[in-house]
Amino acid sequence: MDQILSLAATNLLSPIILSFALGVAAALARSDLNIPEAVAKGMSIYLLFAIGFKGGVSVADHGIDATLALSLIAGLILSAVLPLIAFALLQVMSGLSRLDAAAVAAHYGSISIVTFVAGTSVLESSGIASEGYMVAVAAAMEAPAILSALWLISRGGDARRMDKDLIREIMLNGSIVLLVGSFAIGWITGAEGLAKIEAFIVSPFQGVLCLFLLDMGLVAGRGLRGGSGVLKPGVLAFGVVMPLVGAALGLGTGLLLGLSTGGVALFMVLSASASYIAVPAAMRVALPEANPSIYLTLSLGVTFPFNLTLGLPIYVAVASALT
Amino acid sequence: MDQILSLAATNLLSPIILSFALGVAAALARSDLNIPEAVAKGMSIYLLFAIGFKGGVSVADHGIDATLALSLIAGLILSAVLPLIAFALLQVMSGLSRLDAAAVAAHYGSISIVTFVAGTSVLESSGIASEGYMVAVAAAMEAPAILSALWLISRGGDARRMDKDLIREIMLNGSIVLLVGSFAIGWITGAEGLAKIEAFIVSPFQGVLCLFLLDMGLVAGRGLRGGSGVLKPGVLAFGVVMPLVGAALGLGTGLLLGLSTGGVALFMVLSASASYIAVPAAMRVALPEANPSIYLTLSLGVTFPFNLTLGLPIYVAVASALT
Amino acid sequence: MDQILSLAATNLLSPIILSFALGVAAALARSDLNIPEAVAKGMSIYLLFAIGFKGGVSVADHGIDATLALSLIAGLILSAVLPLIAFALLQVMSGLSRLDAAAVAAHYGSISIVTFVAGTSVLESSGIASEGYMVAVAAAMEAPAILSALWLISRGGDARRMDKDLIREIMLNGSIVLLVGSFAIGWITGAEGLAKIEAFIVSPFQGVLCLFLLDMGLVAGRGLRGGSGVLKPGVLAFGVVMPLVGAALGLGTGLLLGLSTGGVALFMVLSASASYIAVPAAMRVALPEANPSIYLTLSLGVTFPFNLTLGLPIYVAVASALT
Amino acid sequence: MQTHKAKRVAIIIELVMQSRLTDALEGAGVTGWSVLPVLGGSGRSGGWSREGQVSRGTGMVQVVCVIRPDRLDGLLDAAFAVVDRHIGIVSISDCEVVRAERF
Amino acid sequence: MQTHKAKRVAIIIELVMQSRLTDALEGAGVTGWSVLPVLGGSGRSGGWSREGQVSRGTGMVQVVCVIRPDRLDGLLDAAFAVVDRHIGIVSISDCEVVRAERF
Amino acid sequence: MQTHKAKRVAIIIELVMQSRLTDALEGAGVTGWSVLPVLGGSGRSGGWSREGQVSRGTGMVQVVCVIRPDRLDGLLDAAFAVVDRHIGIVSISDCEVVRAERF
Ligand SMILES: Nc1ncnc2c1ncn2[C@@H]1O[C@H](COP(=O)(O)O)[C@@H](O)[C@H]1O
Ligand SMILES: Nc1ncnc2c1ncn2[C@@H]1O[C@H](COP(=O)(O)O)[C@@H](O)[C@H]1O
Ligand SMILES: Nc1ncnc2c1ncn2[C@@H]1O[C@H](COP(=O)(O)O)[C@@H](O)[C@H]1O
Ligand code: NA
Ligand code: NA
Ligand code: NA
Repeated sequence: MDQILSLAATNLLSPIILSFALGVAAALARSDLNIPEAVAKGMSIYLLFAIGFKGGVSVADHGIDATLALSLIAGLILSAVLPLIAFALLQVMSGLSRLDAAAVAAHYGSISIVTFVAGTSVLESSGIASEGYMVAVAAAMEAPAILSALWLISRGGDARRMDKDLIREIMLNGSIVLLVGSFAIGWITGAEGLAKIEAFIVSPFQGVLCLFLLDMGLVAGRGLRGGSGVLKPGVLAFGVVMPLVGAALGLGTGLLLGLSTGGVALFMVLSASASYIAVPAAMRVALPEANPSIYLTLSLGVTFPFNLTLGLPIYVAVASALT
Repeated sequence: MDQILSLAATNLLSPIILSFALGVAAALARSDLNIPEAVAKGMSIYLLFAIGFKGGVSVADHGIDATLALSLIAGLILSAVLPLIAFALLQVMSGLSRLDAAAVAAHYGSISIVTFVAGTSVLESSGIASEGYMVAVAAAMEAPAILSALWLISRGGDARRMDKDLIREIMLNGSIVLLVGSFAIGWITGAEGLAKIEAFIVSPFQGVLCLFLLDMGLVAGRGLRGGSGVLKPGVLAFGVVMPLVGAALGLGTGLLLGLSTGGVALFMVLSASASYIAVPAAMRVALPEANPSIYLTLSLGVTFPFNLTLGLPIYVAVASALT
Repeated sequence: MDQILSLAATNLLSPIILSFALGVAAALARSDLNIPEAVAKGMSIYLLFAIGFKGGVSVADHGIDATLALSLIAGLILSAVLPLIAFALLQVMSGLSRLDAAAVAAHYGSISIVTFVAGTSVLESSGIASEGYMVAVAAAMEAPAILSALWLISRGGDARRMDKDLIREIMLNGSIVLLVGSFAIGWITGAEGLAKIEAFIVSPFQGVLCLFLLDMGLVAGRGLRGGSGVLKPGVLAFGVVMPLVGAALGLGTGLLLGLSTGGVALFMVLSASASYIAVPAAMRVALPEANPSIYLTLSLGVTFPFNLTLGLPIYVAVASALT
Repeated sequence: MQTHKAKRVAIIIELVMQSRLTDALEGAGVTGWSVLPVLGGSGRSGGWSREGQVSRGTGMVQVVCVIRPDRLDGLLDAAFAVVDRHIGIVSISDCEVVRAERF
Repeated sequence: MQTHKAKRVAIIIELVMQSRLTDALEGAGVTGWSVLPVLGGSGRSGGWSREGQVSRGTGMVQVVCVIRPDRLDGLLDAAFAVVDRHIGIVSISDCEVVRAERF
Repeated sequence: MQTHKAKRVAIIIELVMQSRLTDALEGAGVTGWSVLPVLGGSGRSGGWSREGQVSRGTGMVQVVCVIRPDRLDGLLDAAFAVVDRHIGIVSISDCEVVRAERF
């Protein structure tokens, strides 16, 4: 408990969390502070490229772990199963329609790469190592949840054609391709490749993350201001309970796989986090009648800040205690 | 005098001033060289974040100076008083209408953060320290001038309602919020926080400033090309005289407060500089009939280059001589 | 031959080439991965500024070579002559109309600055020095080819007025101005100036180049997907033969001028590379009837990847062997 | 396909006035509008352009409303209360819309 | 200058639907269209804005087609098959074009 | 509110031709115009898109002029002298404007 508190304090007073808080505060106060969309997208490309590359280099360094393939498979299964749990939980906790519940569920099966990045950064400052291939697991967990959610809907009699285009869009969405691609490049070029671009992808990383989280805070704050009306207490509670449920499943999976402390913690982080980029886009195509305010506000306005501030230290502390 | 000349020479041949000159030259030659708006805005966010953060860290390091609060109050007063002087000067020197004169005056009471940044960078290369909280003084000086200008207008019988929206927009405009926010973050996280993001906000700072000033040069050059027609000799002269008047007041204030050499120099820089972002936006809302070509061309096309090239070395040299 | 192969292997497995390949693959697979236009333009401004500045600093360091002026003149002549050769070759190899052939020829007389940057980066990792002023030669070679192409057309009876506007646009296009301008700034400020902004323009350079080439790959891949239909075998072959012809001429010129190994290699790279920014824009104004799919797909989809992957190691190896 | 007569109002106005204009529209009961970017232009007050603009952020936008013809006057009154002293242009044209319940 | 009567159809639709819409248009034989960015707006489903948007990439765009009047119904049918369940607005107005061979 | 009849001319043209077009408009006495960005499109010369465009900077823009009806022919003549050999589309529609002194 002490460890959790001290980790939480360190985390809460780190530049990245404070930058996020600044963004939320500015948005709630209706400041016109605002990071251009192109710059925000540029930063997210930078972060994906850097995190993928470093993951690949670390695999090149430490060699392939026997559990790499198992972790990937476990990630795929977790991402497919989490929406079912989320859906059941929503039906108990909230009065959401089947459609809205399925859409929300899809988000919680998938992952938030920024939460993952923030998680690695907490691990780093605590000096805890993790498996480099967790980046690949993150990529694997992006998409299956969407299929589960659509299956949930079609089971309810409301059949949805998953047209070929949508499947391609989901599987080859920009962040998956960039993450997997830069992971591969890092793997191929290894430490030598890293040496060439270290000054770009390693040294300024934390600083870029600050500005990126400032933007996330602005967006989350504006979402909260606009969308808070749609979140009834049951839905709100789900936004905090579900990450903990997810984290518990991630913990079990990580322990079963015999991952390192850092690996277990990251599995928890991935399972606890909710998507707010890839899944919303897919939902707008496949379930246009589901209300985006609900799933976006919940995922980005409630779960993301919760994970960032309290979740991460909890997951890291629990993983440390149990490994 | 010698010191001024040698400082001026060093300053004029620094990469940042030459980049500015390149931008002006390219614009005057009607090259299509052009930095995308989003990138320029991204760079200005970077500069504000970095300068605020470093200011906060320096306050965390050196502790709060007894004069911090006094400096803030002095800044507020200066910013409110300078427009009155500017207005009087304009009525003597130029044939501008009351409306245009008030709008111009508002700009000279407020500040240009890039001039401030360039000033800190001249101080740094001369090895002169300054109070970290001067960043907070800069933020304090952004807004009061606008209120003074509107008061000048309403005194002339042409009452302007300062609607609540406008006041909020002025007080919470993006650059104030970012500057104050990152200052607070730097203060809270201190040297430890700085260590984490130093490779982002310290090392590449000068380089980003070069590209930013290249863009400023392009914009100033284009403004001069388009707006030079509206500037009669009297108005032009004001653009060079007013910064000197402002600097003199800043000098007095800084000496009264007993600031360090760097602090006095920065007080001069702030008082001498004229706004070209926050104030123009407020003027478009509150005084739409005032001609933007006049105040923008004057502030960005005349006073900004003057301060950047000749003003800065003069202010630094005078501050050094008198402290 | 061995050296070529080993250089080619090192080159092909470098992060920058793999990033380009990732982009091409993502585009061909129709992923929505995509770098915002403003960010891509921001990166190209960064690269131009950095490469120009470093070139200027190197001239300041090593002094002006006796052959500087000769190299510039040689560059101008090469750029003017290459389109004539390209035009003749196209009339033999392809069934393109005179108009399309002239437009394509203009591209091959001009240069691709990114190919040049990639070339300097291959040289650097092989530890081969080159003349700093090759950057200025690159700038000199951007424009003359356009005039040659228009002359070719007007010789065919279809007179084109080169209006004053177009000439100014060509001569003062953004990349020439930025390259020459930053070269001048580097020259003026020298090593001292470089020291100030080294952390910005030197250390992160390779990393930015990776992301930039990722974008180039995306664009080239999308161009290939859309425009591959228009390229008949003869035209395609031209896209690979012409760079070799150009490189041979560049080789001769470089040897005649008595340049260093690196200088000769870069002369080959410049002559071998084809424009895809400045020349297409000029062609849209001056020869709007020429089909842009042909020249863009050829230059960016065929010649650029060829030079990047196979061309560069060949040119460097040949230059090393013959100097 | 069945269509319904409507009016399309396009208002080009300074960015700083956008939220004031849309607030006024909302006040007048207009519920549908879209905002489009404008890169540059020219008018009585001279020319301007986002690129190379003297002050970023003081550009213009185009607010487009498709409304029922009988709501036109209410919209124009509301809009003019805001834009009256400001630069810009208001144009109105006839159009038809397909999903009448949409606006 | 000689002009030809035409119809201008403007469809504001979510970005994620853009390629589906233009594919459908192409399927219906429409060969000319342009896509314009939309920065924000408001409608039955509430307000949104690209800046400070909860999820980047879920903005809207405006697809504009100028077509021969006799092709209008085909276009509308094709478009509605795509946009039917989605938010947005479709408006049609009369216009004239100068180069008839162009569309 | 009193309105005045006007014509709205929308010209989609390559970015590289924009300044030539607006210079020609100015030459023809047209004082008001706005430039809107275009993200992509399709026409006789094939499809294009700013994202993933082979060459950045060769995109298209839409120049919109609202003018008095009697000035239409002058505008079209001036515009066609510039755009004639270039790709793009010119469409004209009727509209009304509120502040007649504005254009
Ligand atoms: N007749 C017009 N047609 C299209 N846009 C116009 C027109 N008049 C004005 N505008 C736009 O509105 C801005 C301000 O116009 P003004 O109020 O006339 O200075 C111009 O810069 C244009 O962007
Ligand atoms: N009447 C309208 N006029 C202009 N734009 C509209 C209108 N109605 C809807 N829109 C646009 O279409 C989006 C979705 O509208 P809706 O389907 O009504 O929620 C809005 O956010 C606006 O951008
Ligand atoms: N009928 C049309 N409706 C809307 N935009 C068009 C139309 N025809 C052409 N365009 C636009 O003009 C560009 C060039 O058209 P074109 O000259 O037909 O190749 C296209 O890529 C579109 O952006
Ligand atoms: Na999850
Ligand atoms: Na001032
Ligand atoms: Na060449």
